[in-house]
Amino acid sequence: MAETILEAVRVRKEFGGLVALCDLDFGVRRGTVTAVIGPNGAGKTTLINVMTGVTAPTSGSIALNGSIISGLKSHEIARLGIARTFQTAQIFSAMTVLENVMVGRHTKTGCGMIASALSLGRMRREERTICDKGLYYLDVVGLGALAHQPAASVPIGTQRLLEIGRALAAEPVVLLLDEPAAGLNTQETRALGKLIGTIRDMGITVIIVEHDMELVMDIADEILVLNFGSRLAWGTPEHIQASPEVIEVYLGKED
Amino acid sequence: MAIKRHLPLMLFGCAAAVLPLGLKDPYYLGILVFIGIFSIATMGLNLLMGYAGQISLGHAAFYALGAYATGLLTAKYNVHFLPALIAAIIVTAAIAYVIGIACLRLKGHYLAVATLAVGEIVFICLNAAVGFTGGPSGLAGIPSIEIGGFSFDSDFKFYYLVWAVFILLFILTANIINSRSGRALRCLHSSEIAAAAMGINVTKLKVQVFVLSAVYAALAGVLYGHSVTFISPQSSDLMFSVKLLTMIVVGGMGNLWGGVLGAALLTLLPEMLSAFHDYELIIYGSILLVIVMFLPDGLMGGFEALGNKIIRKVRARGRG
Amino acid sequence: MKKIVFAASLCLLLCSSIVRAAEPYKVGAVFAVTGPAALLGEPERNTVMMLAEQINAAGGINGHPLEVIIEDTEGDEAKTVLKVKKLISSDKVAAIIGPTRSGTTMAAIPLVEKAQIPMISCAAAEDIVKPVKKWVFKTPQSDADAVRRIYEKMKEMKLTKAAVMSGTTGFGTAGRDQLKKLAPEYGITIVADETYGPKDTDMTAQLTKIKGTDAQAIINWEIVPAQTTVMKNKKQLGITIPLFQSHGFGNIKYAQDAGDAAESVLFPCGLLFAVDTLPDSNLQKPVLAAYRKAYEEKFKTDVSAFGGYAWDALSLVVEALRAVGPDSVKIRDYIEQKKNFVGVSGIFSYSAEDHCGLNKMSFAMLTIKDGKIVVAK
Amino acid sequence: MSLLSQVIQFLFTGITIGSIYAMVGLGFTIIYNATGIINFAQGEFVMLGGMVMVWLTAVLHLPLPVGFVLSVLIVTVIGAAFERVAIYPLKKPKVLILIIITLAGSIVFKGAAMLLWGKQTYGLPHFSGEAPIVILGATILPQALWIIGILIAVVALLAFFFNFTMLGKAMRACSINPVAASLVGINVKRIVLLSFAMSAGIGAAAGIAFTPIVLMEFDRGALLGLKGFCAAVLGGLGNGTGAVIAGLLIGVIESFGAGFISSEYKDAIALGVLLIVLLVRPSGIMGGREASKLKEF
Repeated sequence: MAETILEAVRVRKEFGGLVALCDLDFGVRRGTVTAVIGPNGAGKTTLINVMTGVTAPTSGSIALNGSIISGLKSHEIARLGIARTFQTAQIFSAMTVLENVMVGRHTKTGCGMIASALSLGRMRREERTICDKGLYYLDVVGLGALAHQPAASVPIGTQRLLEIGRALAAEPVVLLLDEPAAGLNTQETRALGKLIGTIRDMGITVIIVEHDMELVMDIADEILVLNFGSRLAWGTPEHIQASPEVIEVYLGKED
Repeated sequence: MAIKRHLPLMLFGCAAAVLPLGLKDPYYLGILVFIGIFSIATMGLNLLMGYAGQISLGHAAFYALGAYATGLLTAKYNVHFLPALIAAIIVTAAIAYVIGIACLRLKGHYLAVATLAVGEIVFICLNAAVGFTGGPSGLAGIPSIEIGGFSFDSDFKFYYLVWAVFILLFILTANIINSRSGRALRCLHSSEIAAAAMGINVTKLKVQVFVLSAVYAALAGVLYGHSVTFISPQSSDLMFSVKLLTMIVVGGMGNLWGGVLGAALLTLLPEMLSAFHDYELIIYGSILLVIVMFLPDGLMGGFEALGNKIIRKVRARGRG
Repeated sequence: MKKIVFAASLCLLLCSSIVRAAEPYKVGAVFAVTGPAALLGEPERNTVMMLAEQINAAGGINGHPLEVIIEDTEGDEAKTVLKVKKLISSDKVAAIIGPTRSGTTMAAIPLVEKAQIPMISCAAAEDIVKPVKKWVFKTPQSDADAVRRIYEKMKEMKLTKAAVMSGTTGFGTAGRDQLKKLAPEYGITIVADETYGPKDTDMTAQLTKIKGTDAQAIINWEIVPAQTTVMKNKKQLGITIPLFQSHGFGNIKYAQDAGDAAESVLFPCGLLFAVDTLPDSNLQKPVLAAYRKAYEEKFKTDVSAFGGYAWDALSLVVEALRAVGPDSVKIRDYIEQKKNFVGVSGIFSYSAEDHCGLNKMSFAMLTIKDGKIVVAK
Repeated sequence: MSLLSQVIQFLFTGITIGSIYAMVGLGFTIIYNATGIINFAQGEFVMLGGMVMVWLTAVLHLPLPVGFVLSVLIVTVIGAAFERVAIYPLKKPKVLILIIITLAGSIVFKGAAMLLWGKQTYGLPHFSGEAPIVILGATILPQALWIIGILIAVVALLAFFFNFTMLGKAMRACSINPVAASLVGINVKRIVLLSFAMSAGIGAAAGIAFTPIVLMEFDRGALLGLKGFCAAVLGGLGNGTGAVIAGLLIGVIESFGAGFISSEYKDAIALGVLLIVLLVRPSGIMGGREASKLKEF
């Protein structure tokens, strides 16, 4: 068994009086695909937001590779190697497809505004590697041909792949995918499953929030089931499929 | 690729270089000088608004700070121009930094009002500090710009100075836009949360671009002060901030050429309309209205759409 | 391009042989015809248009028609600079009259100094002619002289404590400076110093503060319509001490707008408004009466002191043109040595040291009685 | 003058001016809620209200009440016409574009007013005499009471309209979620038209009530618009109650600032307070968190 890379300890998030996450404990092992499922309002997106620093947890902690990341700002967490996609694709619409992916290289490069303005040699060399890496990751997600299209002009399914490509370009340790299959057809979903497999094979730990059970059961090594902000079940797909609590939540109580 | 990217600027530079040779009239040169000055100010504001998506209704304040800083230093304290310029840039950048840190947490209309308030406060202070700035009566006797013994003391020389500064800044700005920082900047416009998720320090970047755009405005102000040799708070009131913003929207947001086009239009239009006397205001307003209504992406957007149309037609004909 | 050509056709008919051959004499005029100072700029433009028409109808200047090219500054300094450049380089005018505001005048000064074109400003600020600039003159009376007249009147009324109110405009600030500077000379102490913005709508706060002091008179210094509000608010608060206004009060409209509240306000002003009460022996009376009659007939509106500034400026230039022709250097020299020129704002005597040409005698202390402007007793 | 009467005097002054700011602020709020835009021409409606009233009563000699109603109606129609001509024809406009359109519109209104009525200032007779009412040594003009009364009437009418009429409820629904509102059959475009008409009407009422005290001229609109904008934002954009409170607050701060600190810096003081409030509460006094986002900038 690989070691735990991301660990949540008693993570709690309250909005006013509403408890969105209730003292959640779980760990994600390196190099696996962990799926987070649960009914609407179970706290899945809140969990992602807490993990990526969009909001800080009310109490509890999250550690990446043993160092605490909860409470850090989004961009600091990104720098430590967590990349993500969004439930509604957040592509940078004023740029080309390639430029979107090039933004992904932000944490791996360092030229500031002054170096850029003066177009120093260092900056130009860096720019070339950013471009090369961008094209490489575009090919990984299969969008190489669209590199110079305006990002706003590509269809929604392609935008999701673009977001994944952009996240990959950051060469993250952990990749969070927030409902990547939403709005995709069966064929596209199948391709997405394959892509997620490739990403895991690249050594990246994947956490995926998803409603599409077929996809989840297909790709997940472990599944975390949330209900009302608490952990309902945690284990392998087989274990989850057999869990009476999960069946009760998903299918209603059998009398 | 590099040559292709810089071709419009090179053509523009050549045109700008030969234009005054056939146009010796100080009146026309004066108009072109002002267009250049406003273009520099809009370039900074465009970086902030068109690219980073942050609004500012207080840029007139930085324009005034620049103009007053070098104006006071050279006219009252006999400081040479270059050290005065450096001082002006540092002062403006420092003030913009403080304002930026405080205000840029705000968004949308709230940011607009906060920057507006800052601009007005600076305006009121310039008016009230009569002993220092000359108050509403203004600061007269600002000397011509002198660099290394060469004095830019005629409209002709000043024209070249302004447009040289413009082209230099244009190159620097274009470099920024097409770089790592520039891409980060453009991310802010679409989605701050996604930008942060990509590791971009949104707060820091916003403050950086705010300071940078303030420095552009200050440079424009410096040039204005030394070109007119007189500055009063009135030339940098709220309406001037609004005018800069209008120039960008009319010319085309998020396009460096848009600012120039807007500056040219809004400077030339009143000159051309002045024959209409009291009707000028209403005609000016109507033209503005029509442009914004029918060219929502500004003149630049309109030109691009037209260009694309022509290219498509030509291609279609070529095929057919 | 904006060109208002006043070569009247009548003139062409009457003396076609001379005029057709003669080059027009070109004079430039820059006024704030629109914008925030339009209330000042409009009567100035109207006056200049009217005067040029009159001159051309009477055969022009030594047979040459007078062409006045009027440009609108909108009260904006950057625009003024462009317009003045245009007048100098494109229109090649022999002299320039205006601008309307002090700020725009200061912005235009370096241009005319460099181009060596005489400019006769219609703005009041002391800074315009102090120190003396070779090519710059002005026609409105000096702030300092207005202040002196007010302080003399206060002394006469045995008042020693004054509250000062002024607008945050060039005119207001300049007046405030002079009021503070000259107060000790007349043994007057300033017990309150309040300001207001040119577009402010209410001054009760400032006046309440003044009410709380032991001021014996209020001196208000402004040129924009906001000064009307001072009178109205003063009445509302039941403040009964005398109110002095500056020579920027030179518009009957301001008094009318204030209604009752304007009663018995005191202000130093040229004699234009009191022309009916002047004795026939007064040198200015014919000029004033003629100007006022012509203006009010032509434009169906009251004269103002501002139009008078423009009348003086253009008339001076016309006299110079008549004497020395369209030579900028000679025009300047002519104006500088001009003595006892009878104008609307006073009797001008310029010199190398004095480019204002008026002294405090050009002011009369006027007041409002039953809604009419009369000389204060 | 005792300190107490000074304080009361500053309060009177502040509330009078503040009532005008509040009404202008309300105008901003109504249009913002319907469209998400800041209507820069709002101040011009105030100016037009005053000018039309002067024209109706002084030139056409209509009696005051008739003039009042007619002026408000005329300006309301102008507001609606402006929406039909400049806002309605646009498909999917960006918010910033709309804002610049209103700015251009304000220039047109200003230019038209200058052509129609010239550059001079105009006064109006006070509605009910000019004899000031003395309270504890401080004075207030009857006209100021009219202004405050009109503000109260406007607020009451709006409260009734938004809470008890179908149209008002539809407007509120529209401001919360225009897409959902149109799905349940509300004509969003008509709501936008209505918002412009209402804002114009309120602005006109403010202008008419204000003119007797301060006089009116063609370019007075911009500054009043600016103050109203500050009130709308300080109150929390989209929140009518907030706009009224903030408007009154700005008026009172200005008045006390001028009275007790410095008349020279009174606007700076008011703006400084505005800045501090915004920095502490980034969505204004009563604004929700969401309102701080431009709808689509």
